Amino acid sequence: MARLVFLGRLADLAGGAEREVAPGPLAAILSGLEHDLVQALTGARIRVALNGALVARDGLVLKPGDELAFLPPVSGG
Amino acid sequence: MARLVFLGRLADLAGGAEREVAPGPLAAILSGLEHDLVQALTGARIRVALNGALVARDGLVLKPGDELAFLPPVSGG
Amino acid sequence: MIEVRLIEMAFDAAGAMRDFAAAHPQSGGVVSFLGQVRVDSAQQGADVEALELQHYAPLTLPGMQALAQDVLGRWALDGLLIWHRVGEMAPGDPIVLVVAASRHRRDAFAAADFAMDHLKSESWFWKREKRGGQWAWVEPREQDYADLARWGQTQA
Amino acid sequence: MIEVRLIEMAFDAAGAMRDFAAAHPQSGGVVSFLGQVRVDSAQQGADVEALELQHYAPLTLPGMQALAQDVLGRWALDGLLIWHRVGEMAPGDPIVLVVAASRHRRDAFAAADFAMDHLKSESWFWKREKRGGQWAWVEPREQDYADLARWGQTQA
Repeated sequence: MARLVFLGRLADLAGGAEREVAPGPLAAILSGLEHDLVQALTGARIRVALNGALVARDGLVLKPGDELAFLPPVSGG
Repeated sequence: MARLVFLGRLADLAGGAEREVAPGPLAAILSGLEHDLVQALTGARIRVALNGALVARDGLVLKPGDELAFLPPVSGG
Repeated sequence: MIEVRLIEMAFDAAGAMRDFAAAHPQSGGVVSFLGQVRVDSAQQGADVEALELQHYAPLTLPGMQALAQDVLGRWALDGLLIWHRVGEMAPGDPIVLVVAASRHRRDAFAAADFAMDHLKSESWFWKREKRGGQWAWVEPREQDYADLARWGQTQA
Repeated sequence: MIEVRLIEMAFDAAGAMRDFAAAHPQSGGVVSFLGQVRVDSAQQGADVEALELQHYAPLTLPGMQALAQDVLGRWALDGLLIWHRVGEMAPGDPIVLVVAASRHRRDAFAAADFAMDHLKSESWFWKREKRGGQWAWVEPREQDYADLARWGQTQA
Protein backbone atom coordinates (compact mmCIF):
# COMPACT_ATOMS: atom_id res chain seq x y z
CA MET A 1 0.00 0.00 0.00
CA ALA A 2 0.93 3.66 -0.34
CA ARG A 3 -0.15 6.53 1.89
CA LEU A 4 -1.69 9.91 1.29
CA VAL A 5 -1.14 12.57 3.99
CA PHE A 6 -3.42 15.60 4.30
CA LEU A 7 -2.25 18.75 6.05
CA GLY A 8 -4.26 21.61 7.49
CA ARG A 9 -7.82 22.00 6.25
CA LEU A 10 -7.32 19.13 3.79
CA ALA A 11 -7.40 16.70 6.71
CA ASP A 12 -10.82 18.03 7.70
CA LEU A 13 -12.09 17.47 4.18
CA ALA A 14 -10.59 13.99 4.03
CA GLY A 15 -11.97 13.07 7.43
CA GLY A 16 -8.49 12.18 8.68
CA ALA A 17 -4.82 13.04 8.41
CA GLU A 18 -3.86 9.99 6.38
CA ARG A 19 -5.36 7.47 4.02
CA GLU A 20 -3.99 4.16 2.74
CA VAL A 21 -4.35 3.71 -1.01
CA ALA A 22 -3.30 1.14 -3.59
CA PRO A 23 -0.03 2.09 -5.32
CA GLY A 24 -0.23 3.33 -8.89
CA PRO A 25 -0.48 6.51 -10.92
CA LEU A 26 -1.64 9.51 -8.92
CA ALA A 27 -4.36 10.21 -11.47
CA ALA A 28 -5.83 6.76 -10.89
CA ILE A 29 -5.62 7.13 -7.11
CA LEU A 30 -7.40 10.49 -7.20
CA SER A 31 -10.17 9.07 -9.36
CA GLY A 32 -11.06 6.78 -6.47
CA LEU A 33 -11.52 9.63 -3.94
CA GLU A 34 -14.54 11.78 -3.14
CA HIS A 35 -15.19 14.50 -5.68
CA ASP A 36 -14.90 17.48 -3.31
CA LEU A 37 -11.69 16.13 -1.80
CA VAL A 38 -10.17 15.70 -5.28
CA GLN A 39 -11.11 19.27 -6.12
CA ALA A 40 -9.34 20.52 -2.99
CA LEU A 41 -6.24 18.34 -3.51
CA THR A 42 -5.77 19.52 -7.09
CA GLY A 43 -6.14 23.23 -6.32
CA ALA A 44 -3.50 25.54 -7.76
CA ARG A 45 -2.07 26.44 -4.34
CA ILE A 46 -1.72 22.86 -3.10
CA ARG A 47 1.83 21.51 -3.29
CA VAL A 48 2.85 17.88 -2.94
CA ALA A 49 5.78 16.14 -1.28
CA LEU A 50 6.78 12.56 -2.09
CA ASN A 51 8.57 10.88 0.81
CA GLY A 52 9.46 14.24 2.29
CA ALA A 53 10.65 15.98 -0.88
CA LEU A 54 8.64 18.55 -2.82
CA VAL A 55 7.84 17.25 -6.30
CA ALA A 56 5.78 18.16 -9.35
CA ARG A 57 2.60 16.12 -9.47
CA ASP A 58 2.46 15.55 -13.22
CA GLY A 59 2.96 11.88 -14.05
CA LEU A 60 3.51 10.84 -10.42
CA VAL A 61 3.29 7.11 -9.74
CA LEU A 62 3.20 5.87 -6.14
CA LYS A 63 5.14 2.74 -5.33
CA PRO A 64 4.36 0.48 -2.36
CA GLY A 65 5.44 2.28 0.86
CA ASP A 66 5.47 5.72 -0.73
CA GLU A 67 4.04 8.65 1.23
CA LEU A 68 2.51 11.53 -0.72
CA ALA A 69 1.64 14.64 1.31
CA PHE A 70 -0.76 17.37 0.15
CA LEU A 71 0.30 20.78 1.50
CA PRO A 72 -2.03 23.77 1.47
CA PRO A 73 -0.61 27.30 1.82
CA VAL A 74 1.17 27.69 5.12
CA SER A 75 -0.04 30.00 7.90
CA GLY A 76 2.76 29.78 10.41
CA GLY A 77 3.91 31.42 13.58
CA MET B 1 29.69 80.19 44.39
CA ALA B 2 28.85 78.50 41.11
CA ARG B 3 29.86 75.03 40.03
CA LEU B 4 31.49 73.60 36.90
CA VAL B 5 30.85 69.92 36.15
CA PHE B 6 33.18 67.94 33.90
CA LEU B 7 31.98 64.79 32.17
CA GLY B 8 33.96 61.94 30.68
CA ARG B 9 37.59 62.65 29.83
CA LEU B 10 37.17 66.30 30.86
CA ALA B 11 37.03 65.18 34.51
CA ASP B 12 40.42 63.51 34.12
CA LEU B 13 41.87 66.73 32.69
CA ALA B 14 40.31 68.81 35.46
CA GLY B 15 41.48 66.43 38.15
CA GLY B 16 37.93 65.96 39.40
CA ALA B 17 34.31 65.86 38.35
CA GLU B 18 33.38 69.27 39.76
CA ARG B 19 34.97 72.57 40.65
CA GLU B 20 33.61 75.51 42.65
CA VAL B 21 34.16 78.85 40.97
CA ALA B 22 33.22 82.44 41.64
CA PRO B 23 30.08 83.51 39.77
CA GLY B 24 30.47 85.79 36.76
CA PRO B 25 30.92 85.74 33.02
CA LEU B 26 32.03 82.36 31.67
CA ALA B 27 34.90 84.02 29.83
CA ALA B 28 36.25 85.38 33.10
CA ILE B 29 35.82 82.04 34.84
CA LEU B 30 37.67 80.21 32.07
CA SER B 31 40.53 82.68 32.19
CA GLY B 32 41.22 81.47 35.72
CA LEU B 33 41.61 77.81 34.75
CA GLU B 34 44.62 75.86 33.55
CA HIS B 35 45.47 76.45 29.93
CA ASP B 36 45.12 72.85 28.74
CA LEU B 37 41.79 72.45 30.51
CA VAL B 38 40.46 75.63 28.90
CA GLN B 39 41.52 74.34 25.50
CA ALA B 40 39.61 71.11 26.08
CA LEU B 41 36.50 72.85 27.47
CA THR B 42 36.23 75.19 24.50
CA GLY B 43 36.64 72.50 21.83
CA ALA B 44 34.10 72.55 19.01
CA ARG B 45 32.54 69.25 20.06
CA ILE B 46 32.04 70.19 23.70
CA ARG B 47 28.48 71.20 24.55
CA VAL B 48 27.37 72.92 27.74
CA ALA B 49 24.30 72.61 29.95
CA LEU B 50 23.27 75.28 32.44
CA ASN B 51 21.29 73.87 35.38
CA GLY B 52 20.37 70.80 33.32
CA ALA B 53 19.41 72.52 30.06
CA LEU B 54 21.58 72.68 26.95
CA VAL B 55 22.56 76.26 26.17
CA ALA B 56 24.78 78.25 23.85
CA ARG B 57 27.92 79.34 25.63
CA ASP B 58 28.27 82.78 24.06
CA GLY B 59 27.74 85.49 26.63
CA LEU B 60 26.98 83.07 29.47
CA VAL B 61 27.07 84.55 32.96
CA LEU B 62 26.96 82.22 35.95
CA LYS B 63 24.90 83.33 38.95
CA PRO B 64 25.46 82.05 42.47
CA GLY B 65 24.25 78.43 42.69
CA ASP B 66 24.37 77.84 38.95
CA GLU B 67 25.74 74.55 37.66
CA LEU B 68 27.44 74.55 34.26
CA ALA B 69 28.25 71.12 32.80
CA PHE B 70 30.77 70.51 30.03
CA LEU B 71 29.70 67.56 27.87
CA PRO B 72 32.13 65.86 25.47
CA PRO B 73 30.76 63.70 22.63
CA VAL B 74 28.80 60.76 24.04
CA SER B 75 29.91 57.15 23.68
CA GLY B 76 26.98 55.25 25.06
CA GLY B 77 25.70 51.72 25.41
CA MET C 1 26.11 27.97 17.82
CA ILE C 2 22.92 27.08 15.98
CA GLU C 3 19.97 25.73 17.90
CA VAL C 4 16.82 24.86 15.95
CA ARG C 5 13.98 23.04 17.64
CA LEU C 6 10.37 22.01 17.15
CA ILE C 7 8.78 21.91 20.58
CA GLU C 8 5.69 20.02 21.66
CA MET C 9 5.18 21.64 25.08
CA ALA C 10 5.04 25.15 26.50
CA PHE C 11 8.59 26.50 26.88
CA ASP C 12 10.39 29.17 28.88
CA ALA C 13 11.35 31.82 26.35
CA ALA C 14 13.06 34.12 28.86
CA GLY C 15 15.11 31.25 30.26
CA ALA C 16 16.19 30.28 26.75
CA MET C 17 17.22 33.85 26.05
CA ARG C 18 19.20 34.01 29.29
CA ASP C 19 21.08 30.79 28.52
CA PHE C 20 21.76 31.87 24.96
CA ALA C 21 23.12 35.28 25.95
CA ALA C 22 25.33 33.69 28.60
CA ALA C 23 26.65 31.19 26.05
CA HIS C 24 27.81 34.07 23.81
CA PRO C 25 29.94 36.37 25.98
CA GLN C 26 31.77 37.61 22.90
CA SER C 27 28.52 39.00 21.48
CA GLY C 28 27.85 42.62 22.28
CA GLY C 29 24.30 42.41 20.99
CA VAL C 30 21.56 39.82 21.44
CA VAL C 31 18.27 40.42 19.62
CA SER C 32 15.27 38.25 20.33
CA PHE C 33 11.79 37.95 18.94
CA LEU C 34 9.11 36.26 21.00
CA GLY C 35 5.76 35.51 19.39
CA GLN C 36 2.99 34.64 21.81
CA VAL C 37 -0.64 33.59 21.43
CA ARG C 38 -2.86 36.66 21.56
CA VAL C 39 -6.17 36.41 23.30
CA ASP C 40 -7.79 38.66 20.72
CA SER C 41 -7.49 37.64 17.10
CA ALA C 42 -6.81 39.80 14.06
CA GLN C 43 -10.01 38.32 12.68
CA GLN C 44 -13.32 39.61 13.92
CA GLY C 45 -15.39 37.74 16.43
CA ALA C 46 -15.00 35.99 19.71
CA ASP C 47 -11.73 35.74 21.61
CA VAL C 48 -9.32 32.96 20.78
CA GLU C 49 -9.61 30.08 23.23
CA ALA C 50 -6.83 27.99 21.76
CA LEU C 51 -4.45 27.88 18.85
CA GLU C 52 -3.05 24.79 17.17
CA LEU C 53 -0.05 24.56 14.93
CA GLN C 54 0.31 21.52 12.75
CA HIS C 55 3.56 20.57 11.07
CA TYR C 56 4.75 17.88 8.67
CA ALA C 57 7.77 16.19 10.16
CA PRO C 58 9.63 15.35 6.92
CA LEU C 59 9.59 19.02 5.86
CA THR C 60 9.15 21.37 8.80
CA LEU C 61 12.28 20.93 10.92
CA PRO C 62 14.57 20.42 7.89
CA GLY C 63 13.13 23.64 6.44
CA MET C 64 13.85 25.52 9.67
CA GLN C 65 17.41 24.18 9.70
CA ALA C 66 17.91 25.31 6.10
CA LEU C 67 16.58 28.76 7.04
CA ALA C 68 19.07 28.96 9.91
CA GLN C 69 21.94 28.15 7.54
CA ASP C 70 20.68 30.77 5.10
CA VAL C 71 20.61 33.39 7.87
CA LEU C 72 24.14 32.49 9.00
CA GLY C 73 25.35 32.94 5.44
CA ARG C 74 23.92 36.45 5.25
CA TRP C 75 25.02 38.03 8.54
CA ALA C 76 28.02 37.76 10.84
CA LEU C 77 26.42 35.99 13.78
CA ASP C 78 27.96 34.28 16.78
CA GLY C 79 24.82 32.27 17.34
CA LEU C 80 21.24 31.77 16.22
CA LEU C 81 18.37 30.10 18.04
CA ILE C 82 15.04 29.23 16.42
CA TRP C 83 12.46 27.48 18.56
CA HIS C 84 8.94 26.89 17.30
CA ARG C 85 5.97 25.36 19.07
CA VAL C 86 3.66 22.83 17.50
CA GLY C 87 0.47 21.37 18.93
CA GLU C 88 -2.22 23.11 20.92
CA MET C 89 -1.50 26.35 22.77
CA ALA C 90 -3.40 28.66 25.09
CA PRO C 91 -3.45 32.47 25.01
CA GLY C 92 -0.19 33.78 26.43
CA ASP C 93 1.81 30.72 25.45
CA PRO C 94 5.00 31.32 23.47
CA ILE C 95 4.75 30.25 19.82
CA VAL C 96 8.12 31.14 18.42
CA LEU C 97 11.42 32.41 19.76
CA VAL C 98 14.24 33.64 17.57
CA VAL C 99 17.47 34.86 19.18
CA ALA C 100 20.45 36.18 17.24
CA ALA C 101 23.77 37.01 18.90
CA SER C 102 26.39 39.07 17.15
CA ARG C 103 29.34 41.31 17.77
CA HIS C 104 27.51 44.31 16.30
CA ARG C 105 23.83 44.91 16.79
CA ARG C 106 22.87 45.60 13.16
CA ASP C 107 23.63 42.01 12.22
CA ALA C 108 21.53 40.60 15.05
CA PHE C 109 18.56 42.85 14.29
CA ALA C 110 18.56 42.05 10.58
CA ALA C 111 19.04 38.33 11.15
CA ALA C 112 16.15 38.02 13.61
CA ASP C 113 13.89 40.12 11.40
CA PHE C 114 14.72 38.07 8.29
CA ALA C 115 14.29 34.78 10.14
CA MET C 116 10.85 35.80 11.40
CA ASP C 117 9.62 36.92 7.98
CA HIS C 118 10.65 33.61 6.49
CA LEU C 119 9.29 31.52 9.35
CA LYS C 120 5.92 33.22 9.03
CA SER C 121 5.48 32.90 5.30
CA GLU C 122 7.61 29.98 4.16
CA SER C 123 7.86 27.46 6.96
CA TRP C 124 5.68 24.38 6.93
CA PHE C 125 3.14 25.18 9.61
CA TRP C 126 -0.64 25.23 9.45
CA LYS C 127 -2.55 27.14 12.07
CA ARG C 128 -6.07 26.90 13.34
CA GLU C 129 -7.86 28.84 16.06
CA LYS C 130 -10.66 27.87 18.37
CA ARG C 131 -13.34 30.49 19.03
CA GLY C 132 -16.68 29.88 20.62
CA GLY C 133 -15.81 26.20 20.79
CA GLN C 134 -15.25 25.96 17.01
CA TRP C 135 -11.92 25.32 15.29
CA ALA C 136 -11.18 27.19 12.06
CA TRP C 137 -8.06 27.13 9.88
CA VAL C 138 -6.25 30.42 9.47
CA GLU C 139 -5.57 31.58 5.94
CA PRO C 140 -2.17 33.03 5.02
CA ARG C 141 -1.89 36.78 5.61
CA GLU C 142 -1.09 39.01 2.66
CA GLN C 143 1.03 41.07 5.06
CA ASP C 144 3.32 38.09 5.51
CA TYR C 145 4.00 37.93 1.77
CA ALA C 146 4.64 41.67 1.75
CA ASP C 147 7.09 41.31 4.65
CA LEU C 148 8.92 38.59 2.77
CA ALA C 149 9.15 40.69 -0.38
CA ARG C 150 11.26 43.24 1.53
CA TRP C 151 14.18 40.82 1.30
CA GLY C 152 14.02 40.67 -2.50
CA GLN C 153 12.78 37.12 -2.67
CA THR C 154 9.60 35.49 -3.81
CA GLN C 155 7.93 32.65 -2.01
CA ALA C 156 9.61 29.34 -2.73
CA MET D 1 3.22 50.74 29.40
CA ILE D 2 6.47 52.68 29.34
CA GLU D 3 9.28 51.73 31.65
CA VAL D 4 12.50 53.75 31.49
CA ARG D 5 15.21 53.23 34.09
CA LEU D 6 18.79 54.09 34.86
CA ILE D 7 20.20 51.21 36.89
CA GLU D 8 23.17 51.25 39.25
CA MET D 9 23.53 47.48 39.77
CA ALA D 10 23.69 44.37 37.58
CA PHE D 11 20.17 43.44 36.48
CA ASP D 12 18.34 40.35 35.24
CA ALA D 13 17.59 41.06 31.57
CA ALA D 14 15.82 37.76 30.93
CA GLY D 15 13.61 38.19 33.99
CA ALA D 16 12.69 41.69 32.85
CA MET D 17 11.80 40.38 29.41
CA ARG D 18 9.66 37.64 30.92
CA ASP D 19 7.73 40.09 33.10
CA PHE D 20 7.28 42.51 30.25
CA ALA D 21 5.95 39.86 27.84
CA ALA D 22 3.56 38.56 30.50
CA ALA D 23 2.32 42.09 31.15
CA HIS D 24 1.35 42.44 27.46
CA PRO D 25 -0.81 39.42 26.59
CA GLN D 26 -2.44 41.38 23.77
CA SER D 27 0.93 41.73 22.02
CA GLY D 28 1.66 39.07 19.45
CA GLY D 29 5.26 40.16 19.13
CA VAL D 30 7.89 41.12 21.67
CA VAL D 31 11.28 42.23 20.37
CA SER D 32 14.19 42.72 22.73
CA PHE D 33 17.72 43.96 22.42
CA LEU D 34 20.24 43.08 25.09
CA GLY D 35 23.65 44.71 25.02
CA GLN D 36 26.26 43.09 27.21
CA VAL D 37 29.87 43.87 28.07
CA ARG D 38 32.16 42.03 25.68
CA VAL D 39 35.35 40.59 26.99
CA ASP D 40 37.19 41.50 23.81
CA SER D 41 37.07 45.08 22.67
CA ALA D 42 36.63 46.49 19.20
CA GLN D 43 39.87 48.30 19.89
CA GLN D 44 43.14 46.45 19.64
CA GLY D 45 45.01 45.31 22.66
CA ALA D 46 44.37 43.52 25.90
CA ASP D 47 41.01 42.16 26.96
CA VAL D 48 38.55 44.46 28.69
CA GLU D 49 38.63 43.98 32.47
CA ALA D 50 35.89 46.44 33.27
CA LEU D 51 33.66 49.02 31.65
CA GLU D 52 32.29 52.14 33.25
CA LEU D 53 29.40 54.25 32.06
CA GLN D 54 29.10 57.74 33.41
CA HIS D 55 25.92 59.77 33.12
CA TYR D 56 24.81 63.29 33.98
CA ALA D 57 21.65 63.08 36.05
CA PRO D 58 19.98 66.31 34.90
CA LEU D 59 20.14 65.17 31.26
CA THR D 60 20.48 61.41 30.93
CA LEU D 61 17.22 59.97 32.29
CA PRO D 62 15.08 62.84 30.95
CA GLY D 63 16.67 62.26 27.54
CA MET D 64 15.82 58.55 27.67
CA GLN D 65 12.24 59.37 28.64
CA ALA D 66 11.95 61.78 25.71
CA LEU D 67 13.32 59.08 23.42
CA ALA D 68 10.69 56.64 24.66
CA GLN D 69 7.93 59.15 23.91
CA ASP D 70 9.37 59.73 20.46
CA VAL D 71 9.39 55.98 19.77
CA LEU D 72 5.78 55.61 20.95
CA GLY D 73 4.75 58.39 18.59
CA ARG D 74 6.29 56.60 15.62
CA TRP D 75 5.06 53.02 16.00
CA ALA D 76 1.95 51.32 17.32
CA LEU D 77 3.32 49.77 20.49
CA ASP D 78 1.58 48.23 23.46
CA GLY D 79 4.65 48.75 25.61
CA LEU D 80 8.25 49.88 25.62
CA LEU D 81 10.98 49.18 28.16
CA ILE D 82 14.37 50.93 28.19
CA TRP D 83 16.78 49.99 30.96
CA HIS D 84 20.35 51.27 30.94
CA ARG D 85 23.18 50.54 33.32
CA VAL D 86 25.51 53.15 34.72
CA GLY D 87 28.57 52.64 36.88
CA GLU D 88 31.20 49.93 36.65
CA MET D 89 30.47 46.65 34.91
CA ALA D 90 32.31 43.39 34.34
CA PRO D 91 32.46 41.39 31.10
CA GLY D 92 29.16 39.57 30.58
CA ASP D 93 27.14 42.13 32.51
CA PRO D 94 24.07 43.57 30.78
CA ILE D 95 24.49 47.20 29.71
CA VAL D 96 21.22 48.00 28.03
CA LEU D 97 17.90 46.27 27.52
CA VAL D 98 15.22 47.52 25.14
CA VAL D 99 11.96 45.60 24.83
CA ALA D 100 9.12 46.59 22.51
CA ALA D 101 5.74 44.84 22.53
CA SER D 102 3.26 45.27 19.72
CA ARG D 103 0.35 43.60 18.03
CA HIS D 104 2.33 43.16 14.81
CA ARG D 105 5.99 42.33 14.78
CA ARG D 106 7.17 44.96 12.28
CA ASP D 107 6.36 47.73 14.75
CA ALA D 108 8.27 46.06 17.56
CA PHE D 109 11.35 45.39 15.41
CA ALA D 110 11.50 48.94 14.08
CA ALA D 111 10.90 50.50 17.49
CA ALA D 112 13.65 48.51 19.22
CA ASP D 113 16.08 49.16 16.38
CA PHE D 114 15.37 52.91 16.38
CA ALA D 115 15.61 53.12 20.15
CA MET D 116 19.01 51.42 20.16
CA ASP D 117 20.44 53.63 17.43
CA HIS D 118 19.39 56.72 19.35
CA LEU D 119 20.54 55.40 22.72
CA LYS D 120 23.97 54.65 21.29
CA SER D 121 24.60 57.93 19.55
CA GLU D 122 22.46 60.55 21.26
CA SER D 123 22.01 59.57 24.89
CA TRP D 124 24.12 61.21 27.57
CA PHE D 125 26.55 58.45 28.48
CA TRP D 126 30.32 58.44 28.54
CA LYS D 127 32.14 55.14 28.48
CA ARG D 128 35.57 54.09 29.56
CA GLU D 129 37.25 50.72 29.51
CA LYS D 130 39.90 49.22 31.74
CA ARG D 131 42.59 47.16 30.04
CA GLY D 132 45.83 46.05 31.58
CA GLY D 133 44.85 47.96 34.70
CA GLN D 134 44.49 51.25 32.81
CA TRP D 135 41.26 53.15 32.26
CA ALA D 136 40.73 54.85 28.89
CA TRP D 137 37.76 56.81 27.59
CA VAL D 138 36.05 55.40 24.52
CA GLU D 139 35.59 57.75 21.58
CA PRO D 140 32.29 57.84 19.70
CA ARG D 141 32.07 55.32 16.88
CA GLU D 142 31.50 56.60 13.36
CA GLN D 143 29.31 53.55 12.82
CA ASP D 144 26.89 54.86 15.44
CA TYR D 145 26.43 58.09 13.52
CA ALA D 146 25.89 56.10 10.33
CA ASP D 147 23.26 53.95 12.07
CA LEU D 148 21.48 57.06 13.24
CA ALA D 149 21.47 58.56 9.76
CA ARG D 150 19.34 55.64 8.55
CA TRP D 151 16.37 57.24 10.31
CA GLY D 152 16.74 60.51 8.39
CA GLN D 153 17.91 62.56 11.35
CA THR D 154 21.07 64.31 12.28
CA GLN D 155 22.58 64.31 15.71
CA ALA D 156 20.81 66.75 18.00
